[in-house]
Parts: sequence; C-alpha cells; structure tokens
Amino acid sequence: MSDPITMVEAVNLALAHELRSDSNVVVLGEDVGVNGGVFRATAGLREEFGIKRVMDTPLAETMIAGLSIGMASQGMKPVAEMQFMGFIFPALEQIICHAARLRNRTRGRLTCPMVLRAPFGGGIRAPEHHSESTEALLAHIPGLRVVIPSSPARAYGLLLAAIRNPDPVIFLEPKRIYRVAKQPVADNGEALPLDRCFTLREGSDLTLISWGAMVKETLEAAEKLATEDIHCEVIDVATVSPLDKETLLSSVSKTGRCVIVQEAPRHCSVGSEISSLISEQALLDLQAPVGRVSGYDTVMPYYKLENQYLPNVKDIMETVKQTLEFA
Amino acid sequence: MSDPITMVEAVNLALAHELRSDSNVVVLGEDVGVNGGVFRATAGLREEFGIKRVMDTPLAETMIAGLSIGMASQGMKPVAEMQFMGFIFPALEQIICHAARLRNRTRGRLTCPMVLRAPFGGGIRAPEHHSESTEALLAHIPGLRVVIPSSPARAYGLLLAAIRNPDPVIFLEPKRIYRVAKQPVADNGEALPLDRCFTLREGSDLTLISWGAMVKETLEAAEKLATEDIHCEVIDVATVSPLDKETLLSSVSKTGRCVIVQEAPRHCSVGSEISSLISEQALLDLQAPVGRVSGYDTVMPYYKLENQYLPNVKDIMETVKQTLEFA
Amino acid sequence: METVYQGEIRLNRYLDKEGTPLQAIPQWACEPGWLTDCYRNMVLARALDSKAIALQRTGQMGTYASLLGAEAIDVVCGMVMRQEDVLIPYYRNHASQMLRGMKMEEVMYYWGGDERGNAAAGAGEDFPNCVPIATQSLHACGVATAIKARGEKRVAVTMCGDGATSKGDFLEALNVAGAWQLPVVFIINNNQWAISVPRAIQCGAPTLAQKAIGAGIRGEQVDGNDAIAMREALQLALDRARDGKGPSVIEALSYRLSDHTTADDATRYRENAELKQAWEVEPIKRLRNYLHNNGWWDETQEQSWSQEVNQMVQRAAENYLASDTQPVETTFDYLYAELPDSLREQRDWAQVRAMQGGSHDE
Amino acid sequence: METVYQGEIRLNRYLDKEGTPLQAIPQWACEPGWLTDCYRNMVLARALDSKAIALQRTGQMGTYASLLGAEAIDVVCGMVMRQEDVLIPYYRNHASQMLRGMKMEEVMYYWGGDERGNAAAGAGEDFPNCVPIATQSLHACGVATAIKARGEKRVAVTMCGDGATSKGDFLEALNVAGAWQLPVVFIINNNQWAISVPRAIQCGAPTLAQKAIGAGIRGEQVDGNDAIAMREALQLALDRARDGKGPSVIEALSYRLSDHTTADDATRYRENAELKQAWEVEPIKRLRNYLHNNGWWDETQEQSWSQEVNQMVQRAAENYLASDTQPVETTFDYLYAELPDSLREQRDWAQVRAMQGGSHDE
Ligand SMILES: Cc1ncc(C[n+]2csc(CCOP(=O)(O)OP(=O)(O)O)c2C)c(N)n1
Ligand SMILES: Cc1ncc(C[n+]2csc(CCOP(=O)(O)OP(=O)(O)O)c2C)c(N)n1
Ligand SMILES: [Mg+2]
Ligand SMILES: [Mg+2]
Repeated sequence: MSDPITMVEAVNLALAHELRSDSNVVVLGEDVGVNGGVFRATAGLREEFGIKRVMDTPLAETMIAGLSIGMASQGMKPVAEMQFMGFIFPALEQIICHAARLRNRTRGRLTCPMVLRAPFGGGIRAPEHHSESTEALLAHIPGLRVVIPSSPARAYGLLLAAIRNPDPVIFLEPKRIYRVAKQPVADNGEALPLDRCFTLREGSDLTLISWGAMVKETLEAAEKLATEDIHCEVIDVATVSPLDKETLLSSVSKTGRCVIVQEAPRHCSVGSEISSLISEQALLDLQAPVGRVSGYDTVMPYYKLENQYLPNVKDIMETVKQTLEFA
Repeated sequence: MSDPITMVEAVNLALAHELRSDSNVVVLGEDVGVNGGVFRATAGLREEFGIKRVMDTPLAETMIAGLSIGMASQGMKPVAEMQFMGFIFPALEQIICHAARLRNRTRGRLTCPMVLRAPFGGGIRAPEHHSESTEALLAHIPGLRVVIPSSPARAYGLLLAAIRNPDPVIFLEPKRIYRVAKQPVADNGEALPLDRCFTLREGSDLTLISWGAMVKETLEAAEKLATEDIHCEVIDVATVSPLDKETLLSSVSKTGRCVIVQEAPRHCSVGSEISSLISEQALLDLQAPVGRVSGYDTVMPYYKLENQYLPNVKDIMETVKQTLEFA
Repeated sequence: METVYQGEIRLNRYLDKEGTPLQAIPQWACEPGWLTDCYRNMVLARALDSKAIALQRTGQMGTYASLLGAEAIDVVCGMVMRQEDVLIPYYRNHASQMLRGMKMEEVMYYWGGDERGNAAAGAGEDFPNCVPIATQSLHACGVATAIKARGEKRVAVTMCGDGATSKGDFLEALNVAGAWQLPVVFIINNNQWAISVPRAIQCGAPTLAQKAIGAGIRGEQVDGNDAIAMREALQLALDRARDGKGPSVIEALSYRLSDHTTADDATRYRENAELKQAWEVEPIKRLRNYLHNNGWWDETQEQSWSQEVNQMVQRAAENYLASDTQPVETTFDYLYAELPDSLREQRDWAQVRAMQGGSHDE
Repeated sequence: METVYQGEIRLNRYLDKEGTPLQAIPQWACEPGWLTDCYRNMVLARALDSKAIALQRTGQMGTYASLLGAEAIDVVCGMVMRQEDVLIPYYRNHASQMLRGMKMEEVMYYWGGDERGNAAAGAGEDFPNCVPIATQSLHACGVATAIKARGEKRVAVTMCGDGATSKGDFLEALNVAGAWQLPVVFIINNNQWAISVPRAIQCGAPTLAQKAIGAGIRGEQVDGNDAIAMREALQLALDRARDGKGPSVIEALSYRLSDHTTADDATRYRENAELKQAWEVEPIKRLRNYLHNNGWWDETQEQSWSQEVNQMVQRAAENYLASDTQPVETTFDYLYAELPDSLREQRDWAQVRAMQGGSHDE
C-alpha cells in the first residue's frame, strides 16, 4: 500500500495508469495540459506522456464531446474533461444523440469507448455555475453509464473500469471531497466493478442510500446514530445509471426502512428513481415511507447561501429518526 | 363554439390570438414562416402578422434559445419553436443556465417571459431523433415550467397561459395526437391554469396518471375497464414541473391505488417523481404498490419497432388489473 | 492602419450547362474512363432516388431525403475518396455511401425505419447517417485527430448542407480543424435551401466557403453541378490533407431539385420558376452533354445503362421488401456491449409482449 | 477561377508604449477632457481590482476575476456607450458596469457569493455577469433584435474573451447578427490567454477579428492598450449600429496581467518574461504618458486622484463587509414571479432549518 492520497490524486493516478498501459488512451480538455487541470487532476500527465496524449483543446465543450466520439470510433479511448459539470450542457447533444447511440445505431459496427469526466457539486465557495449536481439529466439517457466515486479508492478503481469499459461513461467527481479525506490507494491497476453499489456499512435498522460527496455526511450520520443505538446500513450507489437494483432492494428488504440522501434538487432526480423503485418493488417490506434528504428544487444559490442549500448531517439524522418513528 | 379543430390547429389558434392581442409576442424558429412549420403549427401567421412578428431563423437551436432570452429581457414575448424535441439539446445550456435563472440571478430586475415550443414523442413513423420524449430533463431544472397539453382545448388554453406567464415555459406538444381527435375550441382568449392537473374522469377504484399523447390510451383503457366495472380516475398532469401534488395525492388517497402511464423511458423520469411522491406521502393510503407503464430504458428504436416501444392500452389495462389484484 | 489579414474565396467551374468547356480541361478529364464511370454512378444514384420515393409514396418506406440535384457532389466524393479514408456523412449521401460499400437495400432499411441500414458491414469505419444537423462535423475532426495521432495517411471527409453552416458545432469543427491542422475535408452541399429557409436567410456573407477564413483554413467554392470541377477541388483537398497540409472547406454550389424530404412540400415556399431554372443547370445532363460532345457516350449506352440500373434498383427494393423485421430484443442488445442487469427484466417483458402481439397500434 | 469574395482585417493603434503618437491623432483626443476622465476611470478600475484581490486573499470574498490589463477596453466601453444602450457583459467587465451605474459594492457582492451583485438597480436593462463562456453573445443578439423590431436607436454591446471565440454560440451570434444586420457590437478582449490556454491553441487564424468574415460582418483589430484607438473603433461601430448599418466585431488586443482568477496560478503555465514584456505596453501607463506629454496630467493630480480612488474603494469595501446575508427564502422567492405551490413546503422547511442554525458546515 502506498501513502494515503486524496481523491483528486487517485483520479490522477488512474489516468496515468491507463495512459501508461494503453496507448489508445488520450486525455483532452480545457487546461488539462501544462496547467494540469484547474483541480490538478491531470497534473504531471503532459510532462510524462507528451502533448499527443494530453491535449489542451480550444474552449468548446460541444467540440470536446464530438471530437471524443470521432476518436472513439477509431478505437482510441479518449478521456475528456468538462472543466465543471455546470459547463457540460453544450456537450449534451453529442452525448445524447451520438455517444449513447453509436453502438446501437450501427448494430455494434462502431462503438464509443469514451469517458467524460466532470467535477461536480457544491460546497467549495465557487462562483455561479460551478456547484450544480445534474447527474439526473445524464442518468435519464439510455445507453450511458453514469458513475460517481465517493472515496479515493473508489475513484481509482472506478475510473480504471470506466476507461476500460467499451461504452461511454460519464464520470462525475464530487469536488467537495476531492481533498477531504486521504486513503492509501495501491496503483495496482485493479478496477472496481461498474453497475454495482458498494455497501459501506452494515446495519439492520435502516438503509441509508447516497452517492458522491453526500456519502461523507451520510457516513457521519450513520456513525452518530450508532452511538444512539440506531444501526444504519450505508450504501454508496456509485453507478447511478444503470442501477444495481438488487443490492438496494435486498438491503431494504432486510432493514425495512430507507432514507435517500442526495445533493441534487429533488424533482425527477436519481433519488426519485430509487425511492420509486423501492416503494414499487419492496412495498411489503417497507415499514415506513422512504425518506428523502435532498437539495431544494431551486437554482443553487451563490456561495454565501450554499451551506443552507446543501443537506447536512443533522438533516440526515432527523429524517432517519422520523422514518424510524413512523407508526 | 367553433367547428371542431385538431390540436395543432388549436396551437395555431392560440399563437394567432396572442400575436393579435399583444404586440410584444413574436414567433421564431426554423421554417415557421412561409412554410408555416413542418407540422403547420404556424401556418398563416406569417401572412397575417408579417416577417417582423414571425421570423424564420438561421438553423441553430442554441441561437434560437439565446436570442429569445435576449428579446425577453427587453419585454418581448418570444414564442420559439424547436422543430422537434430531439433537436432541443443544443438549446439546453441557454435554457438551464439563463432562461431558468435570469429572474433569480438579477433578483427580478430582468425576467424571461419566453415560451419554447417543441413537438415530441413517437408514433408517427418518423426518422431517427424525431420521436423522443425527454421531458424529464427539463422537468428536473428549477426555474422552468414544463407544460404538456393532451387535447385541442387544453393546447389552446395552456398555450395562452404559457405565453402570458412572466417566466419561461417549455411547451411540449405530443405530435402523435396533433391530428387525432378534433374538439370545438372557442377562440375566446381564455387561458387555462398552469401548475394544475386536470381530472379527466372520475373513478373510485384506481387513479390513472398520465400526460401528453399517452392520455389517449389511458382514457381508452379507463373506458374499457369501466365496462368490466373497474372505475378509474384519470388525471392529466399537464404541468409536469412544478407539480400539482395536491390533486395527485388527494385522488390517490381516495382510490388507494395508482398507475402512472408515460411514453418516456422510466429511469429518473417524471413517472419516477410522481411514483415516489405518492409512495412517500400517501403510503398509508396505498393498498398496492404504484404501478408504472412506460417506455423502455433504451434508445427509441427506428420506426419499424416503435409500436413495440410505445405503451399501449393493453399494457395499461394489465397493470391496472395487477395493481387491483395486489393482496 | 496596418493590414493584418487578407484573403479571398474563388469559385471554380469547367463546364457550362451545355457541357461546353469554359476553360482548359484538366488532363484526366480529356479521356472517357473516369468520367463515364462517374456518369454511370450519377444515373444509378438518381434511379435509386426515384425508387426510394416510389416506395415511400406507396407506404412501403418512411420519410426519405432525396439526393436529386446533388449527384455530382456525392458521386465524386464516393469515387475520389480512398477506401481507407473515412466518410462522415449527413443524411443525404446515399451515393457516396453506396460507392464505398453500403448496399442499396441498406439505404432502404434506414429510411424504412430499421437500424440495419446503418449496420452496413460494407461501410467499414464510415460513420452512419447523421440526422442532428452539423453534429457529424465534429466526429470528422475526431476521426482526423485519431488519424493524425497515429501518423496514418488517411483523410476524414464529411458533408453537410448550407443550413448546417449556421450551427455552432460546424464552426467549432472548422476551428479545431484549423487549430490542429487536421486531415479533414468539409464539403458543404449548398443546395440553396434548408427545408423552407433560403440560403440568404442563413448567412449574410456572400459565400459559405469564407467561414473557413475565421478558422484559418482553406476555403473555396466550386460548381457542384460540374463533376470535373468537383473532382479537381476534392482531389486537391484530399491530397493536401493526406500530405499533412491541413484541412479544407469546399462549398459546392448545387440546387435541391426535390422536396426537402418526402414529408415536405416545397411548392408551399418555393417559386416554380426557380426550380425550372435549376433543372437547366443540373449535373447529370451537363456531364452527359460533355460526354456526348466528346463522343464518349451515346443513346444506346444510355438506354442499356438505364435498363441495367433499373434492374439493380428493383432487385434491391425486392430484397428490402422481402426482409423480416428485427426482433424487439435488438432494441436492448446493441445498447451496451453487455446488457446491464437492470435491463434484463424490461428485455424479457418486451419479448413476452411481442409474442403476445402487444403493439401500440392494436 | 472567379474571385467571389475578398476581404481584409486591419489593426489600428495611435500611441506607442511611451504614449507617443504613431499617426495623426483624432481631433477629440487633442484636448484633455474626455481622455483625462478616461484615465481617471482606468485608475479607479485598477484600484477596485486591487481591493477585490485583497478581500479575496484575506478570505473576505470568493474567487475574483481581475480586470488587470484590460482597463482601456472596458473603461472606453463604459464611457462611449450611451445610457440607453445595453451592455451584455461577460465576467470581466466591472469597469464598464460601474460606469453604467453598478455600484462598486455590488461588484463585491457578486464575487462575494451574493446575488445582490447582479440585482444592481443602477444597471437598468444591462445583463448580469455571465459565466458560461460565450452564451451572452446570443443575448446581445436578442436584445438587438428587440431594439431593431421596435425601431429604436440603441445598440447592444457585448464582450467576451479570446477563448470564447472558439465556442459555437459566439459564432452563431456573429452569424445571426450578420444575417439580420442587428445593431450589436461584439468586443473581443483578446488578452492572449484562456486560463492556461494561449491564443495560438484557440484558433489557427492570424486574427480573431476575421471570424466576422464568415458571418459577413465588419471585423477589425485594435490595440486594446490604446484608449484612443479603442474609442475610435468603438465609436464608429456604435454609430454604424445605431444608424442601421449593421454589426461589428472589434478584436481588442490586450494582455491578462493577472492570474485568470484568484483561484488560478499563472506561474504554472506562463513565462515571466512574457508577463514582464506585457507590463511594458500596458494601457494605464501609456495613457498617462500621453497625458503627461501633453501637459494635461501631473504628479500632483496623480497623487490626489490616487488618494481619492482609494477612499472610494475603501468605502465600498466597508459597505460590502457591513452587509447582512440574504435570508435563505430569497433562494425561492426570485425563482418564479410567484412561488409555485409545490415549493411552499421546501421554502418553509428552509426557513425552519435556517432558524435552527442548520447549515452544511456544522
Ligand atoms: C439540430 C437539428 N435541427 C433541426 C433539424 C431538422 N432539420 C432536418 S434537415 C433541416 C434543414 C437542413 O438544411 P441543410 O443543412 O441546408 O441541408 P439539406 O437538407 O438542404 O441538404 C432541418 C432544419 C435537425 N435535423 N437537426
Ligand atoms: C462554457 C464554459 N466552459 C468553461 C468555463 C470555464 N472557464 C471560465 S473562464 C475560462 C477561460 C476563458 O478565456 P477567455 O474567453 O479568453 O476569457 P478571459 O477569462 O481570458 O478574459 C474557462 C475555460 C466556462 N466558464 N464556461
Ligand atoms: Mg440545403
Ligand atoms: Mg482570454
């Protein structure tokens, strides 16, 4: 095991690993070269792999996505960065109409093994548009995978898996926890499975389901609740589309109660899907309505109010207790 | 009352009415002028109102949306057409980052009274990208309204309301029923309320919830079920964001059972939201899990298979029966 | 005031509408071989077009986008590109696609609402038809990026319409092609109309080729009804790209002699006089005149080729009409390399539904 | 070959870096009035800039995008536009915004994470700061469309960076401006860098002004460190637009003397030598030299103005720091004209949470 590293360092490690082991892998995006990315996720890659493998692009997200699709069709494995998820929208036409469809459209003649990375979420006092969580938009699109790590080790293992995956993967990095907790991560090239939830904590009283940065608060809430003898199972969804229904359902059928924690707005979100899934398919197991802790259905406020917007440990604990108290 | 007209004629009627009564209203988009729109929704408007009020634009959806925002900020009321919903993606950055935020961002100093119309949905044997239903993407965005009519009268009344609304409205027109059923619609300038469901049929056994073109099959299913003495309440959601929770919840608390019918893919959809809402907030009233009839989580197939993709009356009836048979 | 940039756009044309040379003809066009092949292909393309429209009109195929009037542009493209090059078409390139290996019945599959049209094994690494306007321009740059990164001597060739040049992604594509000096050729089939919107409404500039100037790349206009001019322009652009000399934009002037698609009715917005005039300068007649004038093609050849193409097209139509429908599970099976667990239930259900004959129409 | 288009781009500049005229100076610049005002404003802009950076460095304000080096461009813009014109800024236009009525503390509010920065009553119909690159260019065209539709004599003026010119929406904006001959002026603040990406990587063309050519509109380069050249160019463009003579693109050459924002560290990617050279030609010193040389400005004036601006800026900072935080319900109350029923519960809950001190950090 190596020294403990942060999540953003783990991302960097995975990128370097794949650049080294597969000559088809290239990294591209705005400021990913000399600058090493505005969050340093690509730091040092340009120096090690050169400008043909680590490419600063003109400023145009549509272009970055479209270019990646063309490259992928030729068997390259582009790993493109959207500087912030708030700037991914120009790329949606390419992602939705082409990346997600190239294999299906050509019945497998052409494929699109690309990864689109984007830091996302609030909590770092950033300017407008630098703090949103719109994973639901991407999760709704058939043909995509949407993967969200919540620890350095999972960032490393899931990013390897995403790059090696033969289909397009949207890889969303919760930047609030980019540097929050360190963890030793062996650079052993071992990928983690996609399309699978990770059960981070076992418990019998209630299932806490989360992903991304909110996993941090969710684990903290579970910890605190444990001191009150409330034992929550904590599941990191990790791949929000397609969903690992089985793990979610079997946990809830064990605990009988469930609270979903997300940072994103609530309306038509990933939380909506998970809540409906559980209510529809595990109704008889449910001893209380599914609880939801989420951001508001408002525009993310500028940073002075962002902590009012973001769910917190107390919110989670309260919702858990309400769910447990349900008749 | 006038002669019976189709939904697309009702759209045309509403546009003409507002062009006539408010000089700030303008219509713009691709082929909306001389051609009268590829579905004839804007037929005759250019002749009556001239090229300054009915504008053919260059082919650029980002531009159409961005231009409309600029016009709206000056107090005009642009009603822009996206030729098909499958081509709305280039406009999303403008819609999400600006139309939905201009009022909030400026604390009301500038506002964005624009309407973006788009025909959507499958069932007309159209080419690729002409048949999708991605209302969930828009419904997830705070600050927008997403309105979907399901009859000529509601198309007329809701479009008037959308144009008069001081905020941005995405107005999605289910093109499969553009010309399916005629209805007398008086051109009396009377708007229908936004943010409200319409209860189209009363019933005590189960609540059927739908919107857009699927309302047709939903009503047909209800009709057939009635002959088997199964009495469904049928609700047309109409505004899928923000949601009229009260009407939905009070119907389900009356009937105790609910089936949601949508054409769109299921994962993270409007149906997910409604299902989770009902399960979370009316759990004690529910005598069976919420049922869902929807499109598959796949790319909409080309037209030879589209009828396999689209939900049908039989699907709805079966799901209703399963829901009623639930222990 | 210092002049920091100067540029111009030139238009090339060899034949007038009667097929009479307006300037010295290139050497290769002073002999019959390539040009009669080109002519044959254009006639074939037009025959396929007529058949497709007939199929659509009789309810045997869906909406179809005709190539009528753009045969010279598209056939030359299909003939001049090398097999190892990559075509990134829009939705109006059946001729070049066919010449590069797509079967005629695959064209019919596509417009007949069947994904097998794009599966086209013969298309190799070529991209499928592209409906969202201008998006394919960026794929071409991506393909060219891969080609350049690997040091290959191949070229990405992409086509779009005049309307497409207003869309941002087309312009982003020109820009990155110029910034990275990519081996890509952009052909604009400027057929004067984008559905009902005339060229003048798309853009205030006198030419569309000059969009290349903002990207720092070569741009030129060519008479797209003149197969000789078209080949000259494209060959030069391909050679340059292949030799690492960077990208080009070719604005090929043509005229859409058909409705936009079979779902359109151009009489609603277009003067008949304009259409009639356009027929005067159309590409097939022009090349036939040139061949005739040189004694390289005569009525007998015309007759027999005409019969031959009709048979070929008829056979393709029969194959198309005799084809089965794809099973519903194909909707799931090509979505991902492997079906995700979460989709298994839906796939099973789709099959059950299909067996029970459950379809929307019933 | 027929030449179907010819065009060129010219660069204008009056003063060398010492403030010495390189060509005949326009009449209005042969007297002190406007130019000393301009100079004062540039000094004020730079003082505000320093203060903002100090606030950020001391944790009293969030990320801030400095105007350092672009003062001539932005101040001239603020001074030459008429009040009834509409400014559609990007995120680096505090000087023009201030000159048009925004308060200095509002600039601080904005970068301090408070929407009241954009509320700015003094900004009238001007657009708020715009973060998603290039998107504002289209709003400018929309504003110009409204102006034109109403037959008003106003102009929409919008600014963006060199990086923004690569993005499709910027190019779509130029295109529609040209097609519709809109009363809009596009100013490109070409400060040579888009965060860490140098101008050369954005575009293969020698100038960015020539992007205007593809849209059929006027384009020119101007030395953006030269306030006189900047005013000449902008005044002409505004007059033309106001008179219905159509849009213009002005590429103003400058240099980003600061980091991209306070969140950036330009030493990671930029040579110090280049920066040093750029300081040689910076706009404030240049204009001061010209004023000095003409005897219109002296050390005493400099001293006293410097004191004055520092006081102004200090007062603004104090007002900013003394301000309350907006209540959480404002997150709901400006979202729609009227709060939808479905949001009532969330709004109530937000207030309760706020009262209980429930915030993410705790
Ligand atoms: C992004 C997008 N917007 C709108 C459409 C609908 N549409 C299909 S073809 C067309 C006109 C295209 O005109 P042009 O680029 O000139 O090509 P042509 O069909 O004339 O060859 C339009 C608007 C589309 N396919 N994609
Ligand atoms: C659509 C979009 N993509 C990326 C960003 C992140 N970003 C902010 S500023 C910037 C560089 C802009 O450079 P330029 O246009 O030259 O303007 P400058 O800041 O140099 O004045 C980038 C990439 C953004 N704000 N919006
Ligand atoms: Mg065209
Ligand atoms: Mg810049």
